[in-house]
Amino acid sequence: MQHKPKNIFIQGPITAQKIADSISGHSTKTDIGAHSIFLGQVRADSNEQGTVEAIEYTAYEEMALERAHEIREEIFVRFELNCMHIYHSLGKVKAGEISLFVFISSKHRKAAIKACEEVVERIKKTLPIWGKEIMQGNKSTWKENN
Amino acid sequence: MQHKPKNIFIQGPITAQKIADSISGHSTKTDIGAHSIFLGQVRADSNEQGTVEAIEYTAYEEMALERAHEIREEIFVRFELNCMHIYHSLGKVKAGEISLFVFISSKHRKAAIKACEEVVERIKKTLPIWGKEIMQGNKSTWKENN
Amino acid sequence: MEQHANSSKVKIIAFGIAAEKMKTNIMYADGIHDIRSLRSWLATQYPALKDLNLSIAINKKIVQESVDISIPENAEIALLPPFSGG
Amino acid sequence: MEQHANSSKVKIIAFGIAAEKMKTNIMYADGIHDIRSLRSWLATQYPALKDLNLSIAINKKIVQESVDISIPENAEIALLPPFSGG
Repeated sequence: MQHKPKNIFIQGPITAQKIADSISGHSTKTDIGAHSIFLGQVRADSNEQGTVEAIEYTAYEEMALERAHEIREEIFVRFELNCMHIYHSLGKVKAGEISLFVFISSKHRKAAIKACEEVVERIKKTLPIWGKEIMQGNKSTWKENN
Repeated sequence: MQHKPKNIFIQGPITAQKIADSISGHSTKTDIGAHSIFLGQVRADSNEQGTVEAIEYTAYEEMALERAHEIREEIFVRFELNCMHIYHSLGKVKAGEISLFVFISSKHRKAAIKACEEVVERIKKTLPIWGKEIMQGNKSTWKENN
Repeated sequence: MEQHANSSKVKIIAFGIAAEKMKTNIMYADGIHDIRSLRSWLATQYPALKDLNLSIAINKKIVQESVDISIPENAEIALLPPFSGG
Repeated sequence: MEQHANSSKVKIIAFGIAAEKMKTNIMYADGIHDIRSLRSWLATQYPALKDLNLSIAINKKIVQESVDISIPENAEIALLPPFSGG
């Protein structure tokens, strides 16, 4: 059966409240023993163009959702997990704000931690998302993951 | 210089609000690019005594704080980190509630993720903290980490 | 047959720095029936792309360029600069 | 000298299942001057501890029991069952 991929995109920054709500939402799942969370925060890096004030994210949304769905399936096969949530910002996210939120829950810590690490790597390397770093005075550079 | 170890203990469960506040508190640190968070949640495990309703935590507090301080120093030497926060509950934490919160921030994801994994392992293996699983009808068993 | 292959119509969408350099993010093209003809069409129409390290997705799947695969009619071709999500 | 060593006074604190079995979490003892004498005192006074896998900390440092180290006067000795924090 083909599942409709879950949406992962959020317009603008991911708030601490959103993260708190996600955590609270798991308190009824009493077979979970470990949550591993990764948050990507926009850095005020400096380069020859100036200092980054924000990153403007765009994505090939349909492909990113399909790919995120594949990552989900691959990771659920490899690790014993209870749940996995992925959220990524679109549009403008200012320095100090959060643009990526990965939330993995498992009975045991090792599965949660390893799966989270793996999911973050795959998101960075395989999701068609682009960040344009916006500097003062309308200057910009295109970010590249390594 | 001998630093006074930071307190890590919180009476009762660690709330989602506390976690959200810790995250928000880092938005002014714009050299951070990655947060890795680990949360330990009390599981409603079942054994011959019944189903776990809560864990009651006790600790050899002075030693735990000294040891947590040593872990901090060791990890800061090994990884390039911006900050590290460790919180552990004392007293009763119900199934579904959170008893451990490790929060590591770095410029780059790999340092944050690896350091968080290592800190969680060391907390579990070397902090003198004990959890007594409380079942229905006042039954209890002593938990052991593996 | 030759005629038919050459008139194959595809949709090309571009992202990130590719869209910026092309000054558009969507276009339609005829006569593109495989990766080789796509690359040569892009080189002619959009010389500004030449220094970019672009991956290509056909109908949302990234293609390995070592094999020259054919592009089906009405395909959605995406030009993908290096990813930088997260 | 022997007299002095034997009268060495130490504080012993116990945690978790050790405290539960001893029905106390703090006690004072004389004549404990090394790990061997501590173990033998515990075995006599608290036979209920015998099946427990206890580590021992002296002044908040866990000691390796393969070497029989001496225990300073007024030391704080802690009886530590396997940890289960987190």
